Amino acid sequence: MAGPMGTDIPRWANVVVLPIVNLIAAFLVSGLVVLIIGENPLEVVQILIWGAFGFEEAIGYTLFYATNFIFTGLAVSIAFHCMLFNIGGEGQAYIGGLGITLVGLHFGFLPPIVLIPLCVIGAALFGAAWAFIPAYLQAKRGSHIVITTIMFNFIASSVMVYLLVNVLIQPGSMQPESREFGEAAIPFVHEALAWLGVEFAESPWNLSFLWALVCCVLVWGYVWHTRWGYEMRTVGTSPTAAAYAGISETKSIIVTMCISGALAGFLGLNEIMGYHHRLLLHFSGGYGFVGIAVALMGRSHPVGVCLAAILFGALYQGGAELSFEIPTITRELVIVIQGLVIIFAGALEFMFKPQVEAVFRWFMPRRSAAAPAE
Amino acid sequence: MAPAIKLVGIDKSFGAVHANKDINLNVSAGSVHGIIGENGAGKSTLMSILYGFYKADAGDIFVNGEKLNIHASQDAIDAGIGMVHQHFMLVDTFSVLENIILGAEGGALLRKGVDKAREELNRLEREYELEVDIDALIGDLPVGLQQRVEILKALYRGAQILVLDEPTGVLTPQEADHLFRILNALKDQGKTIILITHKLREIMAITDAVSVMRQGEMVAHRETAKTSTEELAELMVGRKVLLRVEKGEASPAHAVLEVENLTATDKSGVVRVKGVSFNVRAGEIVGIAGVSGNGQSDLLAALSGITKVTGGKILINGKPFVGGPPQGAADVRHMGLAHVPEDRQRMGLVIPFEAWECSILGYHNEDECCRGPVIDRPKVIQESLRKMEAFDVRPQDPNLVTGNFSGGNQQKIVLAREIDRDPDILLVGQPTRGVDIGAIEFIHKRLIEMRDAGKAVLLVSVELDEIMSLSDRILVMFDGHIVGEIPASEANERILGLMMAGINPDDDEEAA
Amino acid sequence: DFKPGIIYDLGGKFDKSFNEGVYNGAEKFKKEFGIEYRGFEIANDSQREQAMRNFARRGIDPILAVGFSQAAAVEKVAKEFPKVRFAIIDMVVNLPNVESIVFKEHEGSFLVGILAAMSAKSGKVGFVGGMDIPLIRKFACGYVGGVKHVNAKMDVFQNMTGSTGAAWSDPVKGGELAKSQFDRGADVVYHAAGGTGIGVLQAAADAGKLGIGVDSNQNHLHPGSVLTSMLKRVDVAAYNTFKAAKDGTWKAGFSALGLKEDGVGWALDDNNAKLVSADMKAAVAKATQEIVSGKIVVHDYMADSKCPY
Amino acid sequence: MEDFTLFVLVLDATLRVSTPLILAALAGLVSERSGVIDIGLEGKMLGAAFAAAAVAAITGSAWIALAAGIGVSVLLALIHGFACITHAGNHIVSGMAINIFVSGLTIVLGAKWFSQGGSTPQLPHEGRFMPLEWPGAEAVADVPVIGPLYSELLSGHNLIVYVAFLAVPFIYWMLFKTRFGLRLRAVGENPQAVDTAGISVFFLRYRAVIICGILCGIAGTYLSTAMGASFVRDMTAGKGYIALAAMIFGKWKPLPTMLACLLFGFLEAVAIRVQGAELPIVGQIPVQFIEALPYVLTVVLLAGFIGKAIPPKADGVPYIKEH
Ligand SMILES: Nc1ncnc2c1ncn2[C@@H]1O[C@H](COP(=O)(O)OP(=O)(O)OP(=O)(O)O)[C@@H](O)[C@H]1O
Ligand SMILES: Nc1ncnc2c1ncn2[C@@H]1O[C@H](COP(=O)(O)OP(=O)(O)OP(=O)(O)O)[C@@H](O)[C@H]1O
Ligand SMILES: [Mg+2]
Ligand SMILES: [Mg+2]
Repeated sequence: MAGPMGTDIPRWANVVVLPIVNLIAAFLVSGLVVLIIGENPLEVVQILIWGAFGFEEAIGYTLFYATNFIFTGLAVSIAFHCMLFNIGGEGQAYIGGLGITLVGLHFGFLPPIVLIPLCVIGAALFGAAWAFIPAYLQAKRGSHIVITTIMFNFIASSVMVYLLVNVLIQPGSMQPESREFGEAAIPFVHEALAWLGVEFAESPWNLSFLWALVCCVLVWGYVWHTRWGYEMRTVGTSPTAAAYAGISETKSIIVTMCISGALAGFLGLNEIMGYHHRLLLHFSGGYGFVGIAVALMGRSHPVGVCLAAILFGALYQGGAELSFEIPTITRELVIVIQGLVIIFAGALEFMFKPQVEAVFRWFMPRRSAAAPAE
Repeated sequence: MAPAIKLVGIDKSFGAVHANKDINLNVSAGSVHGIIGENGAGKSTLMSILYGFYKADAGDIFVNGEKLNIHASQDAIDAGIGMVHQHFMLVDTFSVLENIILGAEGGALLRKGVDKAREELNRLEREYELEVDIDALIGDLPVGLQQRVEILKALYRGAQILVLDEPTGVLTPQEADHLFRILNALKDQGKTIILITHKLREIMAITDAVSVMRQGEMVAHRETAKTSTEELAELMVGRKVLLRVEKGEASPAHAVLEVENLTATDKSGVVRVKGVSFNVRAGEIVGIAGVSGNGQSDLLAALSGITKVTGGKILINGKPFVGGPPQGAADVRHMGLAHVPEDRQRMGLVIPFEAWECSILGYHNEDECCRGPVIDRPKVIQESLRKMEAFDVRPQDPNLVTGNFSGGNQQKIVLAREIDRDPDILLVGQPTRGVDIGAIEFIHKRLIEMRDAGKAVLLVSVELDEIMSLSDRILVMFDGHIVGEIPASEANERILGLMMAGINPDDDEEAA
Repeated sequence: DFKPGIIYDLGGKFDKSFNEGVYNGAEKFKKEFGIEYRGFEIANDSQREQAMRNFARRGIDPILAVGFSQAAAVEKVAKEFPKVRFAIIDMVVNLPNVESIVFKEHEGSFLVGILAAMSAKSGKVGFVGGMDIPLIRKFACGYVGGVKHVNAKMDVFQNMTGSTGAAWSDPVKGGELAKSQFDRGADVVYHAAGGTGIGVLQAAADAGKLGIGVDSNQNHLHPGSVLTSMLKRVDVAAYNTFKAAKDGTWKAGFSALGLKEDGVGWALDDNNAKLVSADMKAAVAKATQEIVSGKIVVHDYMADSKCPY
Repeated sequence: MEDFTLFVLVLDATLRVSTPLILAALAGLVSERSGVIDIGLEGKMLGAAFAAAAVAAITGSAWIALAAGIGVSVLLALIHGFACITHAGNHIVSGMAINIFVSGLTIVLGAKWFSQGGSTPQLPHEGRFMPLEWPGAEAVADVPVIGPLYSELLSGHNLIVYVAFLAVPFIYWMLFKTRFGLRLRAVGENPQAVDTAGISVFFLRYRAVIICGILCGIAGTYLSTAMGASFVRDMTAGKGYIALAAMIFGKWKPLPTMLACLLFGFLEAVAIRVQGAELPIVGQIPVQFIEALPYVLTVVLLAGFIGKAIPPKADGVPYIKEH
């Protein structure tokens, strides 16, 4: 967007300060909404923070949600690097969960050390498959990926309901859910800590979190340190340069989207293999969409994605405690905040740039005499 | 009489780039006034300020003696200023008529305005030899006609002062002459004309007065009659200019690149190269001249494997090459061909990448860059630094974002990458477009060196001077065909110009 | 001190359907005894357990979980807090500190099916379900049974609103579905579709036809246009659970509330008195009796995932 | 005869179902023709549906409700404009954000104001747009062919349905026969050309976005006060996205866009009737399949049967002007 301006502002101003300013703006407007519904924003903030980090279980929940957001946030951001807008994280996550379920139902008897890698593969394959079709259509037929991935979210939802209601449902059960997979599951963090002799409150936080962190490192390496990542970024920034360099745009688009879909598919590891241990209707619960906000907040960098994911995890968990403490505040307040964060951190990304730069110039020795007169 | 245009103390910066520095300019009414300057001197910026497209940081504008507050283009239009932009401001999907009335529709409903416009346009077309089919879609018209539409647009709005920004860049010398006739006719009607160019020949041919810009400053004003090309060139670049490149005799050997009856299409499937045959031998530079848009770009794209060849044969070192995406551009590199593309910003480089990343573009899969799938960053950076030293890229910083290098240095980064791997054949498109005179000399020297080292070089350029001074043989392209070949020693501007317009010079001579 | 709590299901406590029924029962309890209770609406599946544990830890007892989706959470948390009393509606959890309450919706649906059949002059009636899940097919099947009980030749149009959660809250689509059934000649349409059903009843009122409400008494929504409502007395269940817990008569175990237990029924009040003739009343009364006595066994779709009618 | 009547009834339903799609798709069309991508149609409709229902519940006037619906939708459109036009933000991100924001805010406010979990109360008759009977509709109802056509298909819709269908020729006329339309189309293709012709790009795009807001506002009002009789959470249920698809189908032209909307509306109307029925050969079609059909169809069509859908050239490209 804004060209590589030869300004004298340090890079971290735009990479770190600007998102924080945007976030503050989003929270201020959210505070306004809280005022409108007649509550005290300061009290709300207090409860939010306490509810998200105030006690061990809260931290567990916060990080449990954060795990979801890391997966979907990474999925969206890796696609961004190829200039693809993957709005289909939701559907890919949902179908990825189907992959895990099939593994869980058929191989539930295997020891975790074998089963869990199988689940990872299942999730990745199914998630990638669901991303493959829109990617193929974009690359080969020029169908706008934003539209096709939106459509695929709806289709995924229908497919999964059909399967749950007619195929996967436990015979005799009234619930459209699969049966439980059995004993094998991804261990909870409190269990793992217990093995080490550390006591930690029980929560759904499980070791998928570690896999999420590993994925961050893998994505970071892939994007900036492999030639595949190099090709992907070239296609994303300059398709003409990619053609000149002999890089296949089609291949890059498809591979990137498949990776993106696989990452989104991992959502099921946390939700299904890590916590519910069976396939639930709508277990993807909007996490795919939040991934967009996370990627934007995190500037599509794994470190940023992690931080943004924790922020959103805290919002989700803190929000639950909030509606617990103040019943007049509905749980949807969190969605409002989420929307505002996307507006300020995404669409109005550079709104405060002049102000931030002005502040920096104020504090910095002047290097260029010809500062623009605006 | 007050000057038609008077600019006082115009100043303008874009971020760190100081594009116009305290500019003063007087243009007398009823004259043709030239403004010359190298690429990036600030000519377009100045005119855009006059036209209300940019807002000056400081300075005043007087039109016919009256101070004018120009906030938007509408103010300039109201003051009788019309502008033909360097990059045309036309809507491709609209008809000529729609483009012309845009902004001057004559009423909230189109119907009435359209009928009146037809009449008026017919009159203008006849009066100034500006024939064009007003119901044709702009996208279907060749650039020369699009330019006429731009002129019509300005006249339709009643422009008394007409600014033309590098109007001849897209024209053959003959078309340019036609344009100059039109301009003279306009001048005879009492209109004032400002002509921006960096071609000295044109200044001498048509202007009454000329102003020279260099690096954002107005360095001189002259009456055309009282100056010379040499003086203007020196004013333009700030020192004496070497107009010819020193080079020895070529000693061509075997053919490295053989092209037989090649046809190729552009992205939208239009045939742009129509059965072209030629070869390039080791130890010679072959130049391809032509007005831009006659298939040169598509020829380069096909030869370098970027687009698919639809017919004919390409042999590199005697081996057949079947190009086409996605692999073509990579394959052809393995066969010993390197390519300096015409458009360095969109093709040769990835502007937001750091310089070291751009230094392996196209070669990123080679073993020396990678360990397995992982790019060997320290090694690549070091190599990049070495190439920057060898090609005198400034600043010598492989970690700098490519976009922050100046145009000339960007070009050197591309050249360094392509030449460094010692290819058998080098395709070069517009090697010195937008590059300063010092860098031009450097680049030309490297190309001659390559030739003398026994490499084959195919040069495509729209600058006839460059073609004539570098090439050993010259091919001329027109409408997708190669319409002629002459040894450089026999070429001159007139002959090439005629061939570029698709006219056989011999016929022309007979006619004369 | 005595502090009961409710955890509502994803639909939220104002779903105009059975979450709201529970809410009404609890409000009644609150008014009657002046005892405050805590309610919580979950936002996602992961919050069930969390909320339950939260309640249990804060000394809330008994904890009433609304909806079959809560079963897994109840099972887990009830084990962790064996001293706390739990109750779950619409699902069975076999633990010593859990009371499970399910309803025989098919029996209630059977009755309104009879009423529908008797007031449909055209010989055609309709059913609009929410999400296509077995529970809703159970409603549909009972209803068809009732209709065919009156006249085996009658047509019953059946539509499900959709397959996502939105199917519970899409009154516009509900209205369209109902209109399509009216277009095909249906005179009465029964809905088991939560918020979507509001649109069904609205469409019936707009078209001058009859609708049948569900779960709570919805007769008042469009007086004169709602033939009756199939009552699923979750309000009573909630009230009873709280009261029993307060009085110390609470017992763990399983109860299936049908006609016999007054767990399901049909609504008759001023709003629909004119619509229900004496004949109809008699026929329903007879059927009620026969079901209670076991002479008629209404088929339960969920027993075998089949509907024999 | 029976079949014919049934068919007319399906068409009748098609008109009802298509109405919000047509309005929203035209809204998107005007916006995108000016170069502003709008995937926030959904959010604007939802916001308008809520505002209209809330105001109708309080004032009991359908007309004030319509004004409120339009007002809120235009406000959201202006936020989108502020992000995309003034601040050169990413159009898709902005649209997404508005959708999410509105889906939360309507419930938060609704829950606060009406204490019904985000829904509004049922609206009284005066608070709604009721069907308009055309003169003589009753009388001719039994005449074969003409009767059903006149009394079912043409007569008996509410005002907004007629407005939607009249909006199609109106938007066509506006785009192709007026000065404003010429400029609007130009700005979506080449904003620089418009700027140098002395016309403000920003002002033009803002006007386009406002028109988009007005149309979405009408569409939203239709959902909650004409087709339905209250607001319920997320009641647009993806209609904004379907409208977007219809606009792409229609290749950004009013008439084909309307036909695409009618096609989707027809599909839905037919689906409602086919659902659960035993069909020859295929047997009973699962409801999920029917539900997914418009989406599948959109993908299939996007994949190649509609040729290349070429958007306005500057669609989604922010116009950045140095000053
Ligand atoms: N919009 C802009 N933003 C930033 N820099 C700009 C902009 N327009 C021009 N510049 C810079 O201002 C300087 C003068 O540019 P200008 O286009 O006026 O040159 P010119 O003399 O017309 O060159 P040419 O002969 O290539 O057209 C250049 O360094 C250019 O990079
Ligand atoms: N868009 C830009 N962003 C940041 N810096 C820029 C930009 N354009 C130019 N610069 C900086 O401004 C300086 C002048 O750039 P410009 O392109 O005008 O150089 P130049 O004088 O035309 O040189 P050359 O003849 O090599 O093109 C360069 O050093 C470059 O680093
Ligand atoms: Mg210029
Ligand atoms: Mg330059």
